[in-house]
Amino acid sequence: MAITQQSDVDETLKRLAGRKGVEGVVILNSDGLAIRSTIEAELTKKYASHVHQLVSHSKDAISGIDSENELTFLRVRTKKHELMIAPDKEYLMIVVQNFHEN
Amino acid sequence: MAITQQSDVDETLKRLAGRKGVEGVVILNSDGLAIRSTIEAELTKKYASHVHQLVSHSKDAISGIDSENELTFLRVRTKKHELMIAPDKEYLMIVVQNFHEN
Amino acid sequence: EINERQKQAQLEDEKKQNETAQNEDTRDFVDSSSKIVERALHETYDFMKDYTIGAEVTSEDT
Amino acid sequence: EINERQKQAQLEDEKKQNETAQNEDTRDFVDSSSKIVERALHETYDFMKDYTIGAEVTSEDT
Repeated sequence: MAITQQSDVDETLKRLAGRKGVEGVVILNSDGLAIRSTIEAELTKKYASHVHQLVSHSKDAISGIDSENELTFLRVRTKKHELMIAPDKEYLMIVVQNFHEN
Repeated sequence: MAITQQSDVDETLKRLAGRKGVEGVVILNSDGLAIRSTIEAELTKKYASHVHQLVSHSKDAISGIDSENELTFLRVRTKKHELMIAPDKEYLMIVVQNFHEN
Repeated sequence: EINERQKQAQLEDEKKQNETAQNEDTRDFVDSSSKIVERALHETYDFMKDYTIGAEVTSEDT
Repeated sequence: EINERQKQAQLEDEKKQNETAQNEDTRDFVDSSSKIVERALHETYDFMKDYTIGAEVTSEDT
């Protein structure tokens, strides 16, 4: 989780991570590596590998149904929380939302 | 798309499919076969195979991150529409939502 | 011959019972999942509509 | 020797420019995606909370 001089990026992430119900925010690059994370390293790695793969599967599913369509956002609701996933060509944002506290 | 004598199930589906913004509803069984659908056969098949697989990948991802967690609901937002997916042990409901009309 | 017919009738009874149980399962699933979806439909869910034009989001709320 | 130093300086300039471009990409992405997420957070999204107790959903709305 290298922190560069982009204080504005980090401030935006910090603000997002501080919102009610938000447990953590992770940013992945196109290789599926976490370049920013507000959660602990071990868990960040798990999110990185599984969500990166899931987004790839989701993109495949969407273009498999309709080759002219495209994934824009993914919300994965689980027993424990909700993952909000914003994918992009270069990056991917994962927000873990603890809806029980909401 | 075998229609049995369950008029109440079909009525529920018809009502849901008739809601504003809903393009169609598909019910899959645990083998990934469409047992009900309000959309045309060819497209139903595509949804069936791709969504069935996507849900399986999503379940794997969630339990891969936390073995005690479980997928409950999936919303896949695309350029053209949104898929709402309600999974269960036995069945899976896919609702195609055309949000542009909403 | 009568035994054959009885057996046949019994098998059909079982088949019907299985179908009924399965139909009930389907109905239960469709009932609960359609309720979830109805609720989801009620959400505005237009949050991606105009984010490209830089619409502001207020910071404080529940 | 001077040429070497110039080359070195040029390489570092390019590296810096690349980093800056990448940082801008990251910032643009984080800005737009965090706005999307903020909007999503604003939704109630409690539609699964009590569907098991059979809460009714009204049928007509926008």
